[in-house]
Amino acid sequence: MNSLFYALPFVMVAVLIIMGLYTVLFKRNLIKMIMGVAIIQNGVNLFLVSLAYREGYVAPIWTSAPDVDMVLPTPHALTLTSIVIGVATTALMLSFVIMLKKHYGTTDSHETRRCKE
Amino acid sequence: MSLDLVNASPAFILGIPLLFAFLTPLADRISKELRDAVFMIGLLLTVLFVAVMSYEVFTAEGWAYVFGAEETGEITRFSFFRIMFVADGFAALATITVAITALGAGIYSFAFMEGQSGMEKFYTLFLLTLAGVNGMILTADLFNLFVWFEVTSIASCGLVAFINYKGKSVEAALKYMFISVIGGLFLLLSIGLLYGEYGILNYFAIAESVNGGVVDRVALSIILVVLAMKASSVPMHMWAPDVYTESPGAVTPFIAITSLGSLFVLFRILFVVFRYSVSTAALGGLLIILGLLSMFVGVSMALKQSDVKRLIAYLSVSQIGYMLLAVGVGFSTLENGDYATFGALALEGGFFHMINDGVYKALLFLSAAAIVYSTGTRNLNKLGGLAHRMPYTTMFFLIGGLSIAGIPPLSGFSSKLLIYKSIYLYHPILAIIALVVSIITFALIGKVFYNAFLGPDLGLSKGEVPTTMLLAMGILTAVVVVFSLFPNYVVAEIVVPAVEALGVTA
Amino acid sequence: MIDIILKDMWSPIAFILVLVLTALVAYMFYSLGNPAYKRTKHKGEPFISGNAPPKDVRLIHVGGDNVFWGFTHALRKYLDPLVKGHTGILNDYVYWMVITMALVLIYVYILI
Amino acid sequence: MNWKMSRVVRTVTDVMVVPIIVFGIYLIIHGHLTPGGGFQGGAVVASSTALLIIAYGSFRDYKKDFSSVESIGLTLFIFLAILGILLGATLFYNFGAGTGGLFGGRVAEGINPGYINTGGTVPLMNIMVGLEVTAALSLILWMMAKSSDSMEVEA
Repeated sequence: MNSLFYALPFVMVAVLIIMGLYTVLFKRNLIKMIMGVAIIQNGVNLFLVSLAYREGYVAPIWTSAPDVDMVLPTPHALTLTSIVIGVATTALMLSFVIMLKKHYGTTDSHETRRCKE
Repeated sequence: MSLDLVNASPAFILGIPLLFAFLTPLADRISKELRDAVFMIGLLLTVLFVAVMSYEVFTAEGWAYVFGAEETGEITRFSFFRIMFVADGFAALATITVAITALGAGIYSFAFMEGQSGMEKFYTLFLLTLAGVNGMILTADLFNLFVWFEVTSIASCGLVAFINYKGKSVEAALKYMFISVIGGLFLLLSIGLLYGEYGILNYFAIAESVNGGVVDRVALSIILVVLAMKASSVPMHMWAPDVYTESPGAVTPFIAITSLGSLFVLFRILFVVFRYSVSTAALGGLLIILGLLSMFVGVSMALKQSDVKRLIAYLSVSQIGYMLLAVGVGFSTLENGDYATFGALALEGGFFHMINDGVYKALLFLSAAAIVYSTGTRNLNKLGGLAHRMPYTTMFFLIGGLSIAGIPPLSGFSSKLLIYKSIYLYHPILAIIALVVSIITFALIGKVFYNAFLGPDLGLSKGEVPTTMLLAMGILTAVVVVFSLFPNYVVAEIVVPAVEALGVTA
Repeated sequence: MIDIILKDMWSPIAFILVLVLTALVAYMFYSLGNPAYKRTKHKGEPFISGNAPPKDVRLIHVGGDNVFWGFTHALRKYLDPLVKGHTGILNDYVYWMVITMALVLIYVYILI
Repeated sequence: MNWKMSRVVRTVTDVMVVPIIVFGIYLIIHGHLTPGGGFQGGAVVASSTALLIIAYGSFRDYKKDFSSVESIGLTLFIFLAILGILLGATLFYNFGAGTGGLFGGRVAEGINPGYINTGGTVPLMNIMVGLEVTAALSLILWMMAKSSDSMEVEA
């Protein structure tokens, strides 16, 4: 029971990544595909945060901390950086879609394919 | 505590482009000339520090540079938890390739991009891409690899979509961005897997404890596929022709060099981290399969193209195949006695081909961009007779083209000869396939040359391109000629240290 | 003496020397020819079954897709599905990456 | 940008913008002591820009100022990093820690209530990143609002 409880976040990670991949592979609207990328990203971030969890440990903040062991903050740093990069990439992709909508008049991935073959 | 510029050169190779990237918008507020000057100083300083680092590596020995440490050059157990850069023969080879191409593309872009608005952002993105590729190559830390991977993706997508009043550029940039971001997320996932198992991110520290279990295999597969995707290996190559065709002509070689940079990173990770825990013969076989696919599909698709930049883009996909093939052969012989007979030769051929390919591909893309600049069309059905008006561009294209086709005495032949000989000893059929692909490449280069440059003057061209563009192409041509005339020096001085740096001295 | 031979196989300097020597020999033969030979009127013009060449220069230049037409036409059964596979749809780009990842995963799991 | 929200939204925006900015600055300044830092604080400050754009619709063209602030923040950040080399150590060396200058206080050992005058170059870099992120995110929001607005006019 206990081990199942700790496996739950990882199950959620798999669910999120598969949901995101499904969206990216089978949805034709570019905005929805970007939402799929965001879902994958949240899955990966959840994975990193779940890796760092240790039972009974506290966050590594020294300010008025209780006198118990602290977790190593590397995965948290990874997650924060990943979130920051995610903001930049999502903003850039959305800008591209706005410009594409202006040029082509559509956000359907099957219509926006003038570069091919 | 003393200032040691030579020791700090890896940090400068990263820091100088970053600093000047953010200085150019400020300089633009003062004057346009100052902006151009700041960009050029940043580029030249980066090239200078690449030269300093490479000279030190080739004459003395490589070193690890630890960020934030109080004393330079001291490696303790604690250093593996800090950000670490490695300056060794392999890093020197890769950064030299990047630096030569960046110099060519940078000088070229002055005249090519003249009249575009928002040029300060162009220079910022250019220098950021340079910093990103250098960071990817130099770092010895998986997480830094992810960060620089994303920096490179974002900045180079900005460059692709820079001429954003063309819908196709935006489309290509969106596709490139999309696939890079998904690749980056999978990369992060595999980094998380490795961190969860070993609790550390440094290549060398992981390599000490990696055991080849299930988690390692999953992480290895994901890293391999993502970096091969970024290197435009078939069947994940489809973004490459779109991006190479639709990006502004001046930066196309630079975007091609980011994929070459990913290939360098892939080889470093395979050789440094996973070498001791996997069956190298099987993993080398995988690289060989990817390489053969890339070579063949790339050159086949190039047969059907009538767009000059798209044709060269598919040829560049097929050249990536040669490197994967050669390094795959070298990698697969690491565990048995064949390494001494032909494995090392295959690695030398592969690495030599990488530096050659970076330079002559840049030359080809820049001469294709010169055609576009002068005539306004990329369509081979309309082009013809450009040699009458553009003699220098014709010569530069011919040298680059003969080199990519592997015609003696040009540099492409020297590296392909090493590859042919080594893969023939591995399996003769591979050498035959490589030769056939090379012959078709030559035929295609002949097609482009005949279509665009030969024939009667159709009056399409406005005349020869400006002097700075000729200068950029001239620099790259000079490098190709030097590599062609003295391949033995290049192999002995630049390539062999790279092969030895990956820890495979036999 | 500096070693200019790459891996006992190949020396571009020697190759260029031989090339220059061959060119000299060829020039020697060329200069043995009859100096009284005059250029005829039609020399250098395209020969189209004896018809007069077209006035428009565009019609003289064979270019674009017409070069290697026979070769690509003969290979059409191989090339056409390949070209059709490059759909340009963004979903397919991701699809190929995921498929390759799955195949590589299987390969690595079984063989390594 | 030519929309305008109702009076209620505009009044609440006027009231809320100041606390949001103050909280963002708090996050930036305390980045080396508590969770937060340059990016998070900057994002909070930039959310006030988002609020203003949504509520008022019109916004003066601050594009050049935003991008200048962004460049200045990043340039100083990298300069602080490179200063580590020029002072004889390595890139990103924390030369300000424990020197007694600005943010140069000595960090107390073990659990402590947190002293703001510590951290060396870390708080300085946080401030630079905060400047950059505020300007950059505001710029992105402004550009997106502007372009989506012009698209509606075209359609």
